[in-house]
Amino acid sequence: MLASLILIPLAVALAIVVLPAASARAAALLGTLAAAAMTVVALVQFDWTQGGLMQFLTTKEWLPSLGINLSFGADSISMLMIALTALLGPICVLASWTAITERVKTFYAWLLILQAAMVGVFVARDLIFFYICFEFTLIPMYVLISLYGSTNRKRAATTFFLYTFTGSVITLAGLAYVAYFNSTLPVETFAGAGTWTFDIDVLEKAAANQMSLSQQSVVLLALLCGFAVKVPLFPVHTWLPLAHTEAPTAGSVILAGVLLKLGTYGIYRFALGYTPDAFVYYAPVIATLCIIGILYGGLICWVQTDVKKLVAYSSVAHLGFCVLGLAALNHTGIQGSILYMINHGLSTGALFLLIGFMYERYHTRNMKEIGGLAAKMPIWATFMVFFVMASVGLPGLNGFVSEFLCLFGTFQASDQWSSGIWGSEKASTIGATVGKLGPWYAAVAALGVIIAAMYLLIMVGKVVFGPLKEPGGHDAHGGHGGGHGGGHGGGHGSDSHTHLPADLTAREITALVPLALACLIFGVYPKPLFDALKEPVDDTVKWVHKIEAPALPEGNVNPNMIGSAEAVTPVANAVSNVQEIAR
Amino acid sequence: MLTSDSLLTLGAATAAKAPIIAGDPLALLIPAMPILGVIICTLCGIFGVRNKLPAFATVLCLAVSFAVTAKLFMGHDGGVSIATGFEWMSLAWGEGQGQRLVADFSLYLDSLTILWMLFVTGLATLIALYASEYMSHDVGLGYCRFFAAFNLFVFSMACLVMGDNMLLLFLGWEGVGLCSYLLIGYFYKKPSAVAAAKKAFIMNRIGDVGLILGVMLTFVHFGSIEYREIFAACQPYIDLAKAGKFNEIPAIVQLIPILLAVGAFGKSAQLPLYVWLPDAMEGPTPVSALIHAATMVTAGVYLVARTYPLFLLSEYALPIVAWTGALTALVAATIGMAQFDIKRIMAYSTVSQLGYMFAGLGVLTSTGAAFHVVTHAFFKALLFLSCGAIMHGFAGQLDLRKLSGVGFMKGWGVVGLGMFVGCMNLAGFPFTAGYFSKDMILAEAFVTPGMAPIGWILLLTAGMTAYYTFRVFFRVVVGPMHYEPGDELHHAEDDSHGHGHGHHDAPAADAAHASDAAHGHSHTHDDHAHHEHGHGAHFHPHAPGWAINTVLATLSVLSIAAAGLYFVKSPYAGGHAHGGAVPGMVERSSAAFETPFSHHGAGGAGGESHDTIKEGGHEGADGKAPTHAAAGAPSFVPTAIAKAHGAEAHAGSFFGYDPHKAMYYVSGVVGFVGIFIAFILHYAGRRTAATARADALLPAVGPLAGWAQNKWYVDEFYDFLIRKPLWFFSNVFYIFDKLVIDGLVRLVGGIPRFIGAMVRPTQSGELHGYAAGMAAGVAVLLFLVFILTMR
Amino acid sequence: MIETVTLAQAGFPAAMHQITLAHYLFISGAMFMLGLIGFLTRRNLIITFLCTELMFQAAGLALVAFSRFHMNMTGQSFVIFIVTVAAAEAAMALALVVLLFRKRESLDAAEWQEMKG
Amino acid sequence: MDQVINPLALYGACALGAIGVLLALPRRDGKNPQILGAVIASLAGGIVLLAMGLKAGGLFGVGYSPSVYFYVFALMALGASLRVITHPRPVYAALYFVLSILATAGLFLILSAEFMAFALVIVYAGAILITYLFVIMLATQAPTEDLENALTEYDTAAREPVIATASGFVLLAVLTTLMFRGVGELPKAPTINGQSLLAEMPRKIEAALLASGKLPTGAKVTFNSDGDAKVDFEKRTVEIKTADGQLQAVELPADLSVTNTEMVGFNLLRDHPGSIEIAGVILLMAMLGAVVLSRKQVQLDEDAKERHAKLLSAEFTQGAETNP
Repeated sequence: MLASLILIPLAVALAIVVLPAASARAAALLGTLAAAAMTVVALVQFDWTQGGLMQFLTTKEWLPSLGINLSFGADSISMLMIALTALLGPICVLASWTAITERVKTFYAWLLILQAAMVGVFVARDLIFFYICFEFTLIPMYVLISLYGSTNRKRAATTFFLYTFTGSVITLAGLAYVAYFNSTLPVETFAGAGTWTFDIDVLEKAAANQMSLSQQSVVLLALLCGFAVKVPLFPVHTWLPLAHTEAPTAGSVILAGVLLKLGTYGIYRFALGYTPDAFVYYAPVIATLCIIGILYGGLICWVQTDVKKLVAYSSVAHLGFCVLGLAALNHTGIQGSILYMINHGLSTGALFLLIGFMYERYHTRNMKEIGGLAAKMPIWATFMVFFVMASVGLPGLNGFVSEFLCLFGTFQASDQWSSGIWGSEKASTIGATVGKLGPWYAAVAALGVIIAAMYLLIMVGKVVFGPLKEPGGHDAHGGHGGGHGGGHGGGHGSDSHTHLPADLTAREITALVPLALACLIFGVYPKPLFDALKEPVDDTVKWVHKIEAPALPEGNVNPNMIGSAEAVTPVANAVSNVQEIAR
Repeated sequence: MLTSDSLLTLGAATAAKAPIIAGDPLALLIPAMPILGVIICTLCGIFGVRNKLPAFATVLCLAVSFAVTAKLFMGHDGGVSIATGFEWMSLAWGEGQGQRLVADFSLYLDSLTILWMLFVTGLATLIALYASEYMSHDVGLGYCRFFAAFNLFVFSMACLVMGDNMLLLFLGWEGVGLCSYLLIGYFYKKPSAVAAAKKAFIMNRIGDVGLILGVMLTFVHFGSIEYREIFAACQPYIDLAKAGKFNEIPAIVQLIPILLAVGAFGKSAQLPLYVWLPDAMEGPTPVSALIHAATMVTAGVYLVARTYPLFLLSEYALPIVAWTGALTALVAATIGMAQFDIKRIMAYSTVSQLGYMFAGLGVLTSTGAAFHVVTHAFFKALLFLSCGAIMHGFAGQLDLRKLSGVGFMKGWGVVGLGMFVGCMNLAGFPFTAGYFSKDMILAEAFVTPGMAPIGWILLLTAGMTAYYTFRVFFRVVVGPMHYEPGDELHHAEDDSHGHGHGHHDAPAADAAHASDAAHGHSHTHDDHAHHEHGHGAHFHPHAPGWAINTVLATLSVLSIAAAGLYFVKSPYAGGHAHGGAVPGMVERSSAAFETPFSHHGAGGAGGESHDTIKEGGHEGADGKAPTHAAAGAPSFVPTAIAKAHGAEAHAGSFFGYDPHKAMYYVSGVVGFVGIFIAFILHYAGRRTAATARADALLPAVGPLAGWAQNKWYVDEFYDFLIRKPLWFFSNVFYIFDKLVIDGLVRLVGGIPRFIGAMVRPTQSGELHGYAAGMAAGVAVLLFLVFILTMR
Repeated sequence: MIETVTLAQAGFPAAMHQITLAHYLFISGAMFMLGLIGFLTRRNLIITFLCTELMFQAAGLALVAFSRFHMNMTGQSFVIFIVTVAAAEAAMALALVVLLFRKRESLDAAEWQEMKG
Repeated sequence: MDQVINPLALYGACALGAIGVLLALPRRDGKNPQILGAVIASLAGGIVLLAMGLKAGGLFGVGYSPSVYFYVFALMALGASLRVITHPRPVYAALYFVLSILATAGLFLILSAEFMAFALVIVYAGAILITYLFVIMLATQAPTEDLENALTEYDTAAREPVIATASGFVLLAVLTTLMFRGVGELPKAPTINGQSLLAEMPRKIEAALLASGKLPTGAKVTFNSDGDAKVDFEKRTVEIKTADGQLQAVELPADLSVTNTEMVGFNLLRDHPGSIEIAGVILLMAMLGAVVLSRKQVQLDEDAKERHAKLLSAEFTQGAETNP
């Protein structure tokens, strides 16, 4: 089931290479739609009542002598991220329909390979497989940026690649250390200890339960080196604006929609899973970085003139909220953070799409050259305002749900609530949770909400509203009112090869509508998501805070990450296999 | 190992859950109908409907909402009920209290809610009708856009008012902000409109952050954000507050209302966040009337009234509210006196009146504040719509120096009358609705101990209000007939004309407008720019049509009739009649000083429970006397006041008289004086539209008039103090980002590059060079082995 | 002293009777070294490649000698592969040489310094 | 090492050889001591071989003709190699290379690797070197009439001969020292019974038995489950099944042995089948690559164009001068 989600895009990528170039985009569309359909099947088959349980578990031996397996499995969080990936797939193809005219086969093939790799990250239950997929996302992205990007693409691609690669190599070292650590444990510690294995669950137990705080801290630092770059957190974010600005539309959408989430997903899975003690200890530091990112990124957005760069920097701010929620380490925060991953993918992805559509028509993204497009492109403008509002965090749209929960989680998470200036013992703060953040963090981070409204609305005010201004002297005074129908519009530039109508085409609208619907539905009725995430997030919170669940027959085995006694079996089997092989 | 409960949650679950009384599910129609309207308007937009269908669909939908509200009102027994919708943001992370965040889409129905919804839906229906004519020049996409946003606004307002939890309120809160943004920026080609919309949204956001932090704090402390649970949970604190033991109420609790107040100040345009509201007049006039005068801006008042029990818990919250309100009232009135744009004058008067309402809340007359909200909603809507009719008819002319005697022109009688009724109300002319509601607040300011300065400020403001209101009236409605057409804003805004030079290729579809819009003038907002264009002579103002006139007439009647509310008895069984129907409704809700659950426990039997409210209260001899229904007050006011209050039931006085009685006369006189000054300065002896006697006085006040006209330079002050530094820092950050952070990264990346550059010359590119290097390397390695293995 | 292995087993005539492995290795080494010197000193591209073939041969000789020494046929199998690689290399290299010659009309290796750093 | 050769002798010979090779390398200036160099180099090689032969005691041993052949082939190989790297004319160098291959093939024969010997001759001398010759013909400038014997500059001038020779001979000295030092410590070679392969060739056994008449008519060699003949190597017998189904052991013919070719074949195809495939693919790729590369139409760069233009104009002017 899960393997097919990886294999379908790969197979289609192969087919695209073989087929003639003319049919490449149709094949890509069909392929992504097939993957999406398969994802729907998986979503239906998934048992949502047991969201915390790793389902569809399959394990195949790969390199038994090293304890490496091909093992897949997904809990509800993985499923949601897969769904997001599958949704963005066809949308990216649609968005590139006319934008990509050269080396079409290469483009779509890499796009599909990228999708396969991203799904692989979310379904991997083996560390090495995870890492391979994690790294393999770089190559397609590198190709997409360096071949199909804007003027400065080479540098952007190289920066992107080196930046993220350098970070994740350190992550690999950290993960390898965990595997090594596990192999040095006495065999009787728990099932799977003392063997050379890369099973995520086994290593999680080894790292979280057996490592000392200092060991965990080192591992956490190593993990953050890779994941924080990917997210990106504050001091290591400079690759993002460059990469986003230079990437083709589809690349930007994927980058914002899913690739950045690999970082947060990694932090959730590994930083919280493997190094809970260290994460709890360093949560204030991480939260501070997030908050700096929120304010700093937001303020930088303000002075941008390139629309795409603005949205890119806004990702820095937004992802700050996301990781802030994780650092809160309570139910609300983590749930909000996971929802943020999805919601940011939807709304920012859509914004990049819209900017891409605009760029395809005007060949500029400079806010000084372009403005008042609402007059020319009312549908585009409507979508733009809609997604900007989703991005700003307007209640009723998806952004609010996650943003509020992240902030709220941060607000709650303080051990100081029952002491100090907040009150006496009499002040029953029954809504608070343990944690090291608290209201000050939330209050400062909330300023980011104001700043977000500021820069996004200024952008809207310049690009969407205001007097019509088009590059190349074609402003309103030149006599181009709204009366031009289709056929004229975008192609003012001499190099224009696209003959797009002034406003969005049916294809482009088709690409946007699913995102808009998702934004609206998740904003108005997020309950299914809450229900789906409740169990895994509860488990994570208990795991992080080392709360013993009611006694289980497995003894020391933590039920959270595996789900229940039945689910232990395949993992344990895999482990025993590994043990036998190792001897 | 800790157990789940003790670790995840600090503190223990205590309060029991308040009972839920299921409300009439019909109530869900109230927000649902506007959503239907949004859908219809959107579909109209998609299918390119080019008639007034969206408008009439909107009117119909809103009328149904209003009818449902009225039905609820009829069948309401004064109790609290909750109409359950669906789960919105509800998640739980434990079993105990405080481990469930419940924010469902459910409606909280009590008298306050119904009161608010009555005038919101009612006014919205009327104004939609008005707008159907007012916006007729935009029939088509713009029309659909307008009415979709209009519907969305009513929906948001319904969520705001009727939501049974603070998060749903926040949804409505931001939702109205969005609609306000969209509607202010309706004429999106006008940079000033776009800027105003942006400003409104951002300013509101600042308040919203305060609000949302308040919501969070509420949850952290009370473990819930549902009103009924909060009110139930804060009962013990109210007892403490009654006893004046504020130091026993935790600081965290006392902080909640202050945070909420920040939100209220933002939405209701109070100091220091009021600057967006006057700019918001860039929107179409119906929007100004509905959103920026009657309904949305009173959301702050609603919030304070709704969470009044929380406000009573803080020593400082209500005084802050009172002082903010009073100062806002005064500042806005001074600015209003110096403006020339009549719509702006109305805007500042709105700010000023909102200040009144806050002051009322602050001086413990939530009933008076609510009453003022209702009366103000009617007469201010009337005023705005009248201004809008003038603006519509005179091609966007709003300068009171260029219009005169409008009320006597042919076909403008209803407008003139509407202006008159509105001005009378706003000025507080005796026996108008505005007079009664204003008096309630004024009197209570003098009654409440320590709040007398506020009373004086408000009294001064009342006089100024009367002056600037009638300044408009005397300049515009009466006097010698004269007009200069405006710059035809709404034509310039039309899609087909771009910014003026578009007439030579005006598309056929808009030919109807193209014919009377063929002027090559600029679209700037310059007040003096139009004589030269020479089209004034050809201009004929078009008098309002049936829809506008009907609405104006209806509103005039309603504004006058609103005074009657003061004399009508409370609609609820067992209710008392102090202050009339509106206060009667208010005090059955949380805006009174008891939580509704404390005396409506099982609903219904409210008769005797009112004793708690009236306890210690002023015994108004007759029903007309504006008794402070809030007379439980003294025990609720902050400690300082309470101490001064001592055993006295009634400390405040107005020169020894009972303020309630005195105010009748005093405010009446003040109103008269204001009107009289306006008459002298702006009507008597005025021959032209442009000048009046008042101009002669200008040198006397020195630069003050200019400063006031420039809004005391508050915008510039903010710009200098906040925006400029932030902008500077943003630029610094960007440069920092590019140079330092990216630079550091590149420096690290540059080290290998440098090393590479150093050793690069060794790569000669010659085949033999490499081969020789390889051979030499092997030789060296082997030689090393040779040396090392030598024995 | 190296054991002069008696290769009395069937199939192996006793040829390595007194000629030791060292003899062959010396020949191989000397040949390799000559190839190397040629590779380094000659500037004609064809000769250069010829020299690499010489080195290949030297390696092949050593392999066969060791194969004989250990009586393991894999050594000889590897010579097959060496010949294969040599052939492939020759084909490619010569094609390149032709290409390069057409471009510059010269076989001087020093003409080609494009990889200069 | 001392048992193989005296180190001093070795190093001395290396130094001598280096001088010889250095002298033998082609030079620009007319003073061409190539012959002297060749002699010195041969001397050096001869010294080493002589020394080693003396140590082994086999050079002048009686009745060991293979030893003589070894020295002959060795000298031929080294001499030809020296000529390959020193001859200024590529064609001759290639031909000398053929000679060195033939000598090497001879050495292979002495090592009883007859398959390899012939394979080497066929593939190298027959195929590869012919290609070289073709390319040499193809890629050599046509000699102009007046300078028929002129050599190109890059063929006549060795590049940094001193350094190359020095490093080469240092390498050789160190290498041989290490080799001689190391091989002595090799473990004793495992004796693999080449005969064991016999079991895998039941048909061959059957044919040999038939030829020697030891196989009754209708009898067949029996197989085990792997398809191997049931050979008892101790007794040198093989199990056969007579026509009437009786099993009996038959002695193998004395001359029945496994040839070198068979052994190589088994080794290649049984032990390294994948490598064979890969080698085939490599060859195919090389072929394709060669085709692609040499097909490509080359754009002449500026220098070449200029040269061509000059050449053409020279011809033209010549023609113009001669015509009238």
